Amino acid sequence: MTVAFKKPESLLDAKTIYCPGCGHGVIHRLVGESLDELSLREKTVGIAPVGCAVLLYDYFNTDIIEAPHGRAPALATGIKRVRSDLTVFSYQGDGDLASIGMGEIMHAAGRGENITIIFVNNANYGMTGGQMAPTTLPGQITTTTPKGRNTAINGFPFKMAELIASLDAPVFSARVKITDPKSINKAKKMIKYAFTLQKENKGFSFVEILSACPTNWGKTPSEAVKWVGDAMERYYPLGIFKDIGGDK
Amino acid sequence: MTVAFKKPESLLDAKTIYCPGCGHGVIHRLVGESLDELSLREKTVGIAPVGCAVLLYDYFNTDIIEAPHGRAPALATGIKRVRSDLTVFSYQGDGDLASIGMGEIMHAAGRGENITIIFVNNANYGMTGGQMAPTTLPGQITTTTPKGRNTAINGFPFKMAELIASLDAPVFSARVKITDPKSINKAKKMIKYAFTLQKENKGFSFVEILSACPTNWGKTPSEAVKWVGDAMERYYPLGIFKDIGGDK
Amino acid sequence: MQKVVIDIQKCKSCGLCIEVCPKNILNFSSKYNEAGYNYVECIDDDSCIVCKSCAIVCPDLVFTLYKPDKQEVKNG
Amino acid sequence: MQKVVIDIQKCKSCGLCIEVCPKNILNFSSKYNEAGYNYVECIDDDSCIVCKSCAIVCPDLVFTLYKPDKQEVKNG
Amino acid sequence: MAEKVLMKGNEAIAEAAVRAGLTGYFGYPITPQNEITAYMSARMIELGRAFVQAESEVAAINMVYGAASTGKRCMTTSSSPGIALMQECISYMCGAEVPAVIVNITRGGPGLGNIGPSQCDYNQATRGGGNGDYDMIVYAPHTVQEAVDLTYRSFDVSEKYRNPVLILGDGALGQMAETVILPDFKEKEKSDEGWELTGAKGRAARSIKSMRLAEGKLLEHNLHLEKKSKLMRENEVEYSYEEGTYDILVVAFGTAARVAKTALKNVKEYGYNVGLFRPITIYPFPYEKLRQAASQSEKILVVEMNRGQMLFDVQLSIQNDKKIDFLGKPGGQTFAPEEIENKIFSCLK
Amino acid sequence: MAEKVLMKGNEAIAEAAVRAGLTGYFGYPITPQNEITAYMSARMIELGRAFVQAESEVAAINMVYGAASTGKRCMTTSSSPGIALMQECISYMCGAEVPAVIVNITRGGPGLGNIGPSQCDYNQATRGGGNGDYDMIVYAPHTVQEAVDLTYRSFDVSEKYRNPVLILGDGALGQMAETVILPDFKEKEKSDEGWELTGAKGRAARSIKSMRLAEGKLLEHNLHLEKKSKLMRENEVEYSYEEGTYDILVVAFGTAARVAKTALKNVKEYGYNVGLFRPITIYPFPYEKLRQAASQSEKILVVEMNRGQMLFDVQLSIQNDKKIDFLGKPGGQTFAPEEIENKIFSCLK
Amino acid sequence: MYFDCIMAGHGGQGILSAGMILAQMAFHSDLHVTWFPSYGAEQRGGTANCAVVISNEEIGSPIISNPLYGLIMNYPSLVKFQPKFKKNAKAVVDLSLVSKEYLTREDITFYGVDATKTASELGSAKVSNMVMIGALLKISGLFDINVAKEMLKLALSKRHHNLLPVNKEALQKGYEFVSEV
Amino acid sequence: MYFDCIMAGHGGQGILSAGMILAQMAFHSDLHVTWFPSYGAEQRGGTANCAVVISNEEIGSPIISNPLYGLIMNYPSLVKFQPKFKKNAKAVVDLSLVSKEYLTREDITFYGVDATKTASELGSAKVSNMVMIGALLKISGLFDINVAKEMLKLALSKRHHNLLPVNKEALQKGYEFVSEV
Ligand SMILES: Cc1ncc(C[n+]2csc(CCOP(=O)(O)OP(=O)(O)O)c2C)c(N)n1
Ligand SMILES: Cc1ncc(C[n+]2csc(CCOP(=O)(O)OP(=O)(O)O)c2C)c(N)n1
Ligand code: SF4
Ligand code: SF4
Ligand code: SF4
Ligand code: SF4
Ligand code: SF4
Ligand code: SF4
Ligand SMILES: [Mg+2]
Ligand SMILES: [Mg+2]
Repeated sequence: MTVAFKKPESLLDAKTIYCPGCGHGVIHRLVGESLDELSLREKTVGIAPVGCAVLLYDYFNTDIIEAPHGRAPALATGIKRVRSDLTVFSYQGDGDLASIGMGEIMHAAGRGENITIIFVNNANYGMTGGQMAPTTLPGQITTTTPKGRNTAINGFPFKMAELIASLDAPVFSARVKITDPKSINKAKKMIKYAFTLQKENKGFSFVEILSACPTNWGKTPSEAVKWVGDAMERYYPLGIFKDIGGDK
Repeated sequence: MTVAFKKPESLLDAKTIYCPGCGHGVIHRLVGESLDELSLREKTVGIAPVGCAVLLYDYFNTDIIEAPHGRAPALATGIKRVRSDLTVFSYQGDGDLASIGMGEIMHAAGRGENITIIFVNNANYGMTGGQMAPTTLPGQITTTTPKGRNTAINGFPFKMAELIASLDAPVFSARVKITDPKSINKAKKMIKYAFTLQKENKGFSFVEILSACPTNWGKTPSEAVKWVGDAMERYYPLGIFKDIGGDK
Repeated sequence: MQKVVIDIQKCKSCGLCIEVCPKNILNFSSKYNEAGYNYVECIDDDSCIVCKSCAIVCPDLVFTLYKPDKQEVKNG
Repeated sequence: MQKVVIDIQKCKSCGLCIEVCPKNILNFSSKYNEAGYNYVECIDDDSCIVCKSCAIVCPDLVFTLYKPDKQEVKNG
Repeated sequence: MAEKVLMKGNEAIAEAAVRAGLTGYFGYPITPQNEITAYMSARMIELGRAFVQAESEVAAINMVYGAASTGKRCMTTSSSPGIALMQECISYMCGAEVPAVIVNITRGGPGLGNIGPSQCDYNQATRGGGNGDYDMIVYAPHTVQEAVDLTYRSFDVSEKYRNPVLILGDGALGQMAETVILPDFKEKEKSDEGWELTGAKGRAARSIKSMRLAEGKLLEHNLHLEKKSKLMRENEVEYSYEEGTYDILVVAFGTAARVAKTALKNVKEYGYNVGLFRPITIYPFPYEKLRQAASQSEKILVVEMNRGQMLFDVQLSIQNDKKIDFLGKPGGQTFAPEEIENKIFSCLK
Repeated sequence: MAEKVLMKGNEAIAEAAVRAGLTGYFGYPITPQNEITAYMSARMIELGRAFVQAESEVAAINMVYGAASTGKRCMTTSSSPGIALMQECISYMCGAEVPAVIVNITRGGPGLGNIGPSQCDYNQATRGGGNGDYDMIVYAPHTVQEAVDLTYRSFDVSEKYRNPVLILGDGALGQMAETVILPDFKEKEKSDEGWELTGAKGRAARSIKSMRLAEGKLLEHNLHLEKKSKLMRENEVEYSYEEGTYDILVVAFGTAARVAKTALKNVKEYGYNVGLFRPITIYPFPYEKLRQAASQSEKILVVEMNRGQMLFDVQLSIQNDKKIDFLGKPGGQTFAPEEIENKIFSCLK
Repeated sequence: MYFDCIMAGHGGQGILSAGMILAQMAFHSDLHVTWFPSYGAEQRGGTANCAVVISNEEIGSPIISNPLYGLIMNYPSLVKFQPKFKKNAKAVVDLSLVSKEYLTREDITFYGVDATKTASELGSAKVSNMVMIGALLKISGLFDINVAKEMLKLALSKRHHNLLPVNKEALQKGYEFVSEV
Repeated sequence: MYFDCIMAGHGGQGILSAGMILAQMAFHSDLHVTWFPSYGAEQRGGTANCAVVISNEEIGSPIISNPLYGLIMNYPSLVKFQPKFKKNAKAVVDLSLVSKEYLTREDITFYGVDATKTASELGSAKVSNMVMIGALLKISGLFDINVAKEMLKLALSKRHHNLLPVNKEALQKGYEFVSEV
């Protein structure tokens, strides 16, 4: 018998605090596997967001620093600028990255920092109990949009992968989902590619991952995963929006 | 004899602190004339930035509030939400709007606030003595890019009019220049149109104005104006990037 | 030796693996783990084709999977 | 009555109006205003065609312009 | 119309503000005050008033600054790190003299800390982390009822001084449900006071600003602000204290004070003579009254859910450190009454 | 290699940091400290070190937090409102125990205020506007030379305590040029202390964080931080004071102290017996020493370019308000020596 | 009169509303009462709890480190709170979900009721919390069971009034079936 | 020994560097010196000024509210600083740019020199500031003119050393031509 599947070395053997069916767990694994496969674990610093993934350091077997809410790209910039030999990634939720952290992500992208952003879009603020996020879908009910997100009052969701792709400096921006083995494997490919670009000093890479938050969506894990591939994917098309990794 | 040209009522009869040949003066006038022509002066609240235009209240004959650096769109949101009958505009420089204020402008735009943004792009921080702005051109020398903006280190400029246009909510986004009577008249048309949209409750309107800062560019007023129409316009194409004012 | 090794203490009973298993060999146990979840068990290890689907969708790294070496398969 | 009225105290001597006047009738005075600028003056009001170019490019609202009524023009 | 209900502190604060005539609420989610934002998202919209979930705390307070500049009653609420982010704008609002109400439902710090009840933002609230000289009246309620009453009044007080007012609660106050009598709706629109930005119709244009560049103007402005602070210190001091001569006088505010009450009750049962001095305003701090009260007691015990912050004000007041003892718990958690009792007993020895 | 030069305060501070081994500078323009950022934009790049003009002060301090977490010497500089915006992250850095140096070249406040020299951020610096219990060593230099010396040392001190250190200057200090002797370059790389994030090679993964969710952990952490603060208070107090028995002892820091020196010299010429107590660290404040010094003087005069902030610390120290008088100037401007002289004379009466 | 109780279980069991119903009963009896829920990230991983304090005097802390009464509806909650109870405390446990062998502390009295099963039998799994409350009323004597049933009307929000009968029945069953373990 | 001076003019006149050159002279004479420029928005609208204090003792304030000496190179600067001079102060004015009629204070002594014109005649409009410094040295006796000329080498940055001769000449002319108004 040979091992066909096991925990990547870049993750710790830990129980997470995530809810049943939460997408964060899968994404952790994909990042961990990518670091393993690129032999980056021992020279990586990851940046935990403020959000459900705040305890990243309890789950990752790499050095981790906790950022104030939304500021992970600024920390990443700081680390990379003084230690360009380190692999630096931020792991951020949609509230963290697209709401309070809009300035920091846009500017890290605008500067073309040689870092990798793992952006977990679960269409709400998970950690604080399910408020509207900048990515909450029109009509979606959250604790702060009790009658559903009304675009006339709450505005429209941000499509971050496209926004980042529209800037000059980033080399890679893509959106993936993690609803089934096939899409998860594809997501893994994109994440690994993003880290590969960083390893090759190509510049700023950004992967947006559509992810389930069953608890706050009031859905079972299975319903939630379906909603990702259904309602969310309809609003947030999957794909690679920019890839100049080869040309640079 | 009839008056062919005079100070608009929406401006005060004041000497400004602006340097000789500075674009701010012209832009003030265009805003003032627009307010006059739309009979909005008496129901307007303008928002002064932190930047050379911070003394807006000394020059405008409308109610004015001074925002902390970069936050004018948040103030505008607050004002408009509790007094939707008022005409609300922010007047912001490129450091103010595109650097520290990136989060606020993106989110006010994303929400589609029914406000008007007058965005003065002079490719540097005027008030603080000519540092690099997010809009500083590649190669441009400033006090913080003594060898010229190096895109490998300092990243690429933001094209704000295009960025805003790429969002779902805004109704109007355009870029103009103010280098000669013709372009100034055109700029005026755009500014007036932006206010018209607000008056008709159409939503978020954004006008980016390429403007001279002779002092910090180390140019004479005439050279500076030429540089706007030359180097700046080459990087920042003029035009209307979004206009759904008719459809909404 | 088993192909499907389940770390029952990590399972949160989300059921995603059960849905995705092509051989329908995963099911909820009637027992609860320390965290209070009725965890998943493999009811027919032999039928497992080691397609890894369960492990790939599982958010909690519950699965470790082993593939029989060619030799073993032959000896099946 | 003059067509071109110049508020000399506001002029900052940037010269933009001078460059743009199609009739070349604007020029720097040899005198300085309170702020220390040698301000602009119109050296030939009669030739002014009230094209407004000067006023439009002037950043400092130095100009007020008057158009002769048709009557006046006729009476020239 | 006063209503007696069982209500969560956070929601009760929100409803009190609504009844005080709140026109604009701007907030950003953060535990342990999320219920306020959630409550407002339904309540304000239902009443046709403004609710905006801001993109950040910085944006939220700046929306308040803008909205309140029109003379409308506005509010934001947050918790510790969120309040830290508001410091620049709070300083602007004090400088520009714009009234508004800010609520801090404090959690454990520093940094991300935890989400438990804490009093570790006393310094932030009373000394300010914004730049420059400024003061804010800070109320520190210890029950849901008091939170409601103070929130309701704070709008008037903030307008009286044209200055923001801060309500300093904590996770326990915000999360617990308690019996509360809700006040009546204030209906009257307030009149124009001459500073509000409402459009320059039939009057000169107005401006609201914190900058004073011209020579001597900032000095003048700060002396004006100091005068207002003096008035606050003269008129707005509030505290709760039962006159007496005590072996030990406990000084505590907010949730620490309510736990201290239980502890004191228990200690009194042993026949000891102990009392409580509870500042209700922590700025202005009741220096005078506490000095007088302290002069009649043997020993002063300051009890705070932090490392000792109000302690400085108590020391400033009493000017005799030897008399003062301190019990702190800086863990983002409340005291158990026994902890306070034990400390009192050890002081009594 | 020590060099004597005539240099602007801002540039001298920058060069001192460079010579102390600064590896990363992150800053955002603001008057009156723009020369630091401008200087660094050339100097750091020339030396192959990191310079980033951040998009905001919030980003700048967070870049410092990130970069400094690798163990490299990092710094940001700003002025009052910019420092206000950094409060949340400063609280995080104190909680997460990351050393770095922050410079505040103070301007007039509150809000946008003006750009003149001021001392109105004393409270912000010493009491903090970040959330939670934390302390920072704060140096208040009064000459360009002292600014250079303290900046140079502050990196060592911040690493000793794994805590940010603040240099509190003002527009006068930053803008003026003065003679200064620049220190030598520190060349030695510091060794790994066991906390730096450098990649988990050959060791267990490390984490840097301010959150402590598990029960009791935040309490434990804060008691640990308190222990560090206690060490700071025991070991890092600095002041300048000439022992003596004075009719009037002036207490002043930074630029106010240097103007006071001139005033005192002039007053002494009239034969009066007057002295100066100048705290160099304002946190930890020299409570003990000042108490002792004050006990030998008739009257204490606190002189500050603000509305009276250090005043509280002086009161805490002396515990006898009657002895203390105050001269403040909260206008974003320095004193003229005569103003202080006049006040001294009126106190002498 | 002083009563405090910790109630704990997993998210879907209606722990917080059970506590709130008890608090409402006290409120309508004009007693002092505080209700304090677990909140924030604590709630993730599926557990929820709340503390209810009822007294005829002003209540100090709404948070109780060492409860007098307990209402335990799953195993992780037992693990968390068993060590915390005051000596001589009384705790009701849902025996459908927690097996007796784990009730190890000897200085407190455990009571059991098959709440989840009973509720299912009543046709509504959701009322297991009311079964537990019924049991708690019995062992604590806090309110008369009939008074409690009457107060349910006031404690339940109007839109749940159609569920009054089944809730009353659940209360009754818990009251009847509870017994010392 | 104590000397202080305010120097003011418009941006292009090299006011700040004139002040810095004076400060450098003091620095190289091992005197205490502070140089304090106008900064920030103050500078906009084209005016610039700096304060130079030189002393053989430690210097208190680098900012001088009531200067002893003045060096005034345009009309707005005169307007700004004329009221501020100490009684009996001495101020040099560039008579090319400021007409005598505006020198109204009678309790201070004004000195004039045609600095701008003189500089133009020397072939470099840029050295008008040095003409003014020359004049200031004369009326203040701060440094011997020949010593000052020698120190110019140390005060000017290397890349300007080709301009040493014309600067020295400017110093000399200012020194010679200045006279009481
Ligand atoms: C300055 C600040 N503001 C607000 C919060 C509260 N907060 C914690 S997590 C969070 C949002 C989390 O949402 P998201 O980033 O989408 O992550 P998720 O939990 O959904 O993965 C917020 C607002 C905070 N900790 N700090
Ligand atoms: C929080 C804060 N940071 C920095 C500053 C300093 N500052 C004043 S104006 C300005 C930038 C001005 O540039 P821009 O917005 O482009 O306006 P301009 O002067 O060019 O018109 C800065 C950084 C400040 N006042 N407040
Ligand atoms: S709240 Fe949502 S995002 Fe957070 S752990 Fe639970 S399911 Fe995941
Ligand atoms: S510095 Fe530039 S933007 Fe500012 S007033 Fe002068 S020319 Fe205009
Ligand atoms: S590996 Fe495939 S077949 Fe085997 S248990 Fe998992 S999903 Fe089923
Ligand atoms: S996917 Fe994982 S956590 Fe979910 S039920 Fe299966 S084994 Fe358990
Ligand atoms: S109106 Fe036209 S012609 Fe007349 S002065 Fe102005 S630019 Fe010249
Ligand atoms: S454009 Fe205006 S300011 Fe410039 S020179 Fe002409 S009149 Fe003067
Ligand atoms: Mg999210
Ligand atoms: Mg600009």
